[in-house]
Amino acid sequence: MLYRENGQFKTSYRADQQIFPIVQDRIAIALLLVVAAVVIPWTAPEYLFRAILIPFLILSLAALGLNILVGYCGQISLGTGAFMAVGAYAAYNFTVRIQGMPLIVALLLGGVCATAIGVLFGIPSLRIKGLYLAVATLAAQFFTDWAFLRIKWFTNDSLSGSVNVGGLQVFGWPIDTPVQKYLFCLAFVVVFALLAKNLVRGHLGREWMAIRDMDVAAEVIGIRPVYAKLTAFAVSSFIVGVAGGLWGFVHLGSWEPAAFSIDRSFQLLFMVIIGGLGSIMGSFFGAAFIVVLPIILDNLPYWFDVPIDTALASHLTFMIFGALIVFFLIVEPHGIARLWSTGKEKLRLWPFPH
Amino acid sequence: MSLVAASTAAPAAPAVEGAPEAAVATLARRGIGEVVLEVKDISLAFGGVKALTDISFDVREHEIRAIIGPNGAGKSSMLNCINGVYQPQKGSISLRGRTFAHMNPRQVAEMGVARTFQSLALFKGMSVLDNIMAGRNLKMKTNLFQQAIRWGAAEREETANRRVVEGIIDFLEIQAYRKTPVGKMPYGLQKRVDLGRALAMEPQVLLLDEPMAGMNVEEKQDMSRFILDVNDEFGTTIVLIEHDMSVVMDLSDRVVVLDYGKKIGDGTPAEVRHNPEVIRAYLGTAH
Amino acid sequence: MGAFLETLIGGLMAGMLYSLIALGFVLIFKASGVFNFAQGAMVLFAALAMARFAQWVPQVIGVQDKLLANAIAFVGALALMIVLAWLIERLVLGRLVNQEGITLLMATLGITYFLDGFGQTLFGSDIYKLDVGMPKDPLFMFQNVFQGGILVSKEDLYAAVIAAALVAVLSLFFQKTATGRALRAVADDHQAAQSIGIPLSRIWVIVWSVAGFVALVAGIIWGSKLGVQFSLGLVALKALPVVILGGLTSVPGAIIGGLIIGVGEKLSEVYVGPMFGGGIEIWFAYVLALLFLLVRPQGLFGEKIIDRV
Amino acid sequence: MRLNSIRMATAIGAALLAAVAATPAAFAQAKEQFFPVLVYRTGAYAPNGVPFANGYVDYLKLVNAQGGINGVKISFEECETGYATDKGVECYERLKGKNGGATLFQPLSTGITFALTEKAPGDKIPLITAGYGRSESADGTVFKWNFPLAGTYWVAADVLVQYLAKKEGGFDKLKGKKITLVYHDSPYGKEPIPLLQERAKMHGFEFNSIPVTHPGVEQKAAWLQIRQNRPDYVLLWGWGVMNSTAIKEAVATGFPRDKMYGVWWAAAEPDVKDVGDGAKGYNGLALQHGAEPNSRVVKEVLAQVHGKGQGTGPKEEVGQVLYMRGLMSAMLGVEGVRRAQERYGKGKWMSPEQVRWGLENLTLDQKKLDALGFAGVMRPISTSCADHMGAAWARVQTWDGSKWTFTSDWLQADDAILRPMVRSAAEKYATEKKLSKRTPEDCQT
Repeated sequence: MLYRENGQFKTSYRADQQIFPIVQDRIAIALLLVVAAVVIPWTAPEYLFRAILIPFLILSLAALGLNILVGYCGQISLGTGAFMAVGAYAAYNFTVRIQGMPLIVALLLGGVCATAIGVLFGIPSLRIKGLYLAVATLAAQFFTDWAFLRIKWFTNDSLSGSVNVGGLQVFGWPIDTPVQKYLFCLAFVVVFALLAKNLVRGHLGREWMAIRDMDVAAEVIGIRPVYAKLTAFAVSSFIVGVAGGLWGFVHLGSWEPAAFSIDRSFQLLFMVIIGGLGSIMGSFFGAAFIVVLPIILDNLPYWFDVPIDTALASHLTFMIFGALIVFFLIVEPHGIARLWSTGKEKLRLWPFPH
Repeated sequence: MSLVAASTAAPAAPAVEGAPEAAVATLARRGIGEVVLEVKDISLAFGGVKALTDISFDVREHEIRAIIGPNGAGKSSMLNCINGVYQPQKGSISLRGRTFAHMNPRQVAEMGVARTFQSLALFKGMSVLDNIMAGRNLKMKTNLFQQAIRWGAAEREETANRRVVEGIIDFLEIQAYRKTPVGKMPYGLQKRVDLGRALAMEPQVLLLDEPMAGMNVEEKQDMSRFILDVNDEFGTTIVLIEHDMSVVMDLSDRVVVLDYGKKIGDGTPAEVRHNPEVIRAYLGTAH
Repeated sequence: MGAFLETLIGGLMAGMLYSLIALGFVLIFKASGVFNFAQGAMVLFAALAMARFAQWVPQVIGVQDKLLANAIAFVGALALMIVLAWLIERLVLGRLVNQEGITLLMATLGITYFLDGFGQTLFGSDIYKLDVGMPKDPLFMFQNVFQGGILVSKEDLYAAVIAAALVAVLSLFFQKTATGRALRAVADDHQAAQSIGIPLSRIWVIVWSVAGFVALVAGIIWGSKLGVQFSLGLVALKALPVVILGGLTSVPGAIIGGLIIGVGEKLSEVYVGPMFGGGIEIWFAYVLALLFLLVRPQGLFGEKIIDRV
Repeated sequence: MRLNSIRMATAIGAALLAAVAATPAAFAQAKEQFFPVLVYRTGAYAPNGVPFANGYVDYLKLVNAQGGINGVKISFEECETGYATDKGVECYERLKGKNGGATLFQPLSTGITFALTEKAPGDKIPLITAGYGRSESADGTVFKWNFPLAGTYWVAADVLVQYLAKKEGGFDKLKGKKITLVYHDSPYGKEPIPLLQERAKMHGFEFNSIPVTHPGVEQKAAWLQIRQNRPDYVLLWGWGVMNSTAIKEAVATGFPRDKMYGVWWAAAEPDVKDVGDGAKGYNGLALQHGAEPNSRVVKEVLAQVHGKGQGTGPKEEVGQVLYMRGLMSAMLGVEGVRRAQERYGKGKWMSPEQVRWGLENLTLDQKKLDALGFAGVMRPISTSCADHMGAAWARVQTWDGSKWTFTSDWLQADDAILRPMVRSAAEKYATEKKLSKRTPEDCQT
């Protein structure tokens, strides 16, 4: 397709402030949405929904939330799993304890609880900087892991400490088949992505980035670190909490704290870094990469029909995964999103070199 | 040189304390008014190291006040105290007669004090536009939810402020760079963005920390022009830090000279130029 | 009372082992500003190498004397760790010079994954016995003072002694030797160090090798205690609060921090834990570290950070 | 740089497309009975996961070597879960449709079992969880697709208590005794607690439990507590490295090994072999079988699978406890298919639903067991709509420093205690999931 912006003159600041100022981009995104919402549900096989698309959507939502904290506000977090867990278990408790609690409300309330916890563990960030802050978030991680295993009330006194939900429905429509689940998640992701984008391009977003880039200068121009950091923690953990709720309710249906272990936190951090810090779109790239890569690696031998020993296969997966991450950081520390934009730049100027 | 020092020693002596007649005269001529910022015996130390000792001076409405001194004289520390970035152990600072026991940067900013930085402190990850827009944050009032929805109040606010910022961009002649990340710009222009960010706050008092450091002659001339324009057009009071004397002399109305954290001179450029201590501190080191 | 002392001692000895791992973190952070999450993976890798070599040496070379076999295995494993250090510098760090801390952290996470996979591919994923002649039986002291006496696990005691010795040796190495001094120079200021002609890359190789050596020793101690298998890699998570508490840049910090965490978590688990149904030690360690940070954001012995503008 | 960055971008695009192509191709071929095999040959639990997987696969190979299930050959594919729930779910999704559809799943992880329990009914695929999984899933009227064959954790706990009572000389003797449970802090480890509490109430022994966090290498504090409140017995509910660590800590704190009793997942060679003499006298439960190097089925495997150089693991491991567990689990699955064929047609391919019926009407009497070469390895198992467990028997075995030997005769869990617990738990689940119990008619189908 011809990718040119010449002839597209902005006549108002408003027009200039759009998310996708270039017409072609707007068309592309519209097409993408149509494909996602209409074409895929009709065409894709069940496996794709259950094993790839639904996890991808939910995890990219979580990654998006994390990206606001790490990518936009520069506060490193290794405890994302914890906030997902809070979201999931809170939503669970709202559903089992309040009769006829609507699914969406429960999920959002879960997010609210996650926000509270997020802000609580965000308070140290006012005093602690950089890697030291990681320990605060790790404290959150291990504490919630423990709390949901130990405190029976959270799991509604289930004997095994694992909880399960069923009969999901929204306004009478059941959320049951893979397609329904997929569309449900898709709706959430699209809405949240839009809201998040609005935030980061508004003045709150600028305050976050200012704190990230040069906190002293930010203070001098009147930005309050307390407000900026805590709002970042709040928004981030709200989104992450909702994602956690979706992960438990829609993807797993029955879960235990292990579903939100520290491995999950690292996985999400990988997504954000590889996808691109400080980029909404990056969160999606990262999620796609991290979700899909291991599956591809697992399957490769079967596609080429060279069955290798399972143990070896998964060891290789580990190795390739690690190697790729390092490779990525070396080639493009700013992640896939940056590759994407450089690609677009080139396309804009094509065929002229500069 | 040492001769000059000897000959000017006597008359220059009184120039050290307060603002002498000559100075007052000049001020009157440029229609300079009340004291807006007053610094009283500020002392600041990091651990054992004394950065500032008993510094006092005042800044009057609409004047251009320079603080000069060799490197490490404590100029930037002085500004950081005024901004409330550092908390001095001793002394007081009052803005428009209001004295703060504890200055915090936010309050100072709300009082209409803006500032640029010596070592560029721009937001590297953001575009020129966003950097300057960030300067407007005190003027933007919509809450988190309104911004999340954007449509309506937030959108309007954004556009309104954008208009102001575009004005500043035109004033600084950096239209072409609007959307470029500041990191990618030439040094001289980054300095302008820094100034722009400060101007976006519509300040009454503007603190400039070595605005011309590391610039070539043309850039210096541009920058001086901007400073004078700001001072005339917006009537902004300017406190200017420089270690390069020549610049200061033709820009500023009054000059404070610091050396090793102590005030060694205060007065019109002319007076200061002939102050023996200043000469020793400066040219002495120059030899 | 006896019980309390028992827990205290147990905690101290556990703490000593934590400091050993933490030491690896600190060394690397000081010299290359890398928060090396792969330290745990290195411990596992080294331990696996040691355990397997110790098995293979008798089979292949036919050395039957256990001590000698272990010695050879040790040298082999150490060599491997040095090669590893060199490769890491070559392939990863060398190419990530002056990136932000978080990027480097991610890189080491990548290394962690790689090592976990690579180690298990080379050496298998079963649980391996590593017998370096550590005593297993308990030791009861002050039988006459407290009924039942105070239990001290001989193994832990030996381990603690070894750890302490190692720490002492290393601090000497850094104070006395030329390399050590060069190393501290690098730690203080990379540019300056380079300008006076200290080759960064070589220093980094050395530091990572030393860290590898520390990992090996730690691996042997933990390995002979728990058996060598995958979960050894997770000890990194135990060392994290230690480094943070002690301050990322301070060797004594790592040691004191280790002891504090060790004692803290054991006492908490034994005396506070039962009230909450137990299992609190892991997060207690982190919360403990967190509380310290709120008082001293740079950790116990870390350098203070001043914002300059 | 820029150019190759574009190359990378496109590469990623390609990867995504590839993923879309990754969907399992259900190529139509001679109908084979497809057995997906969820294994973990890596990670913290690999030492225990590997022998099980080898036994499982070896048995499937053996069946094929003997001509399949009445002529129907078995095809199988391993999928590595690493004992992680999300990986397990992904494996399930990938394999359930493959090669004409999965016959049944055996998750070999309580966590994965919980997740799959939600999905199996929708996909109509039975789950066999022999000796693990949800204890309440023994109630087939609620858990139509779960088969915790040959025993659940409640059975295990109950049998252990009975054994201790016998040892002490009667339940009344348990009064005032201290029994401590050291458990893996996960659904798996928690399963036995309610039953033990129940028993504690009945017989007035003092029960307390100490959790050990995953993966279980950090137990010093736990054992210091044990040393301080000196229990008469310690029950060990561990998995993987946690078991050997527990025994080592017991050695280090001087707790007598012969007062330790592990569940059947804490009573295998990997748990004791690297502890050395320290483990001597340690007891563990046997889920029906123990280590059975002399059983006929093992000899057949050695002859017909390893003999032909098709053995999955090392020869030495054949006949070990966890290997036997894998063998038996596979056999139960295969027999489910065989039983189904009796109703829906011998020598035909059985759909998962038909296999479910087979598992629900399993009748492995002594005769059949002997024929299969499992004589002496296990007791008869017969399931029904109400009872998906089929047998509640276990024995205690002891490690003599070189091998496991049985030190008790067969004990049966007390149905009077189990049944009400199972029913109430199952009902709670049903209400939570808004399920209705199965009708008697449904049981006939």
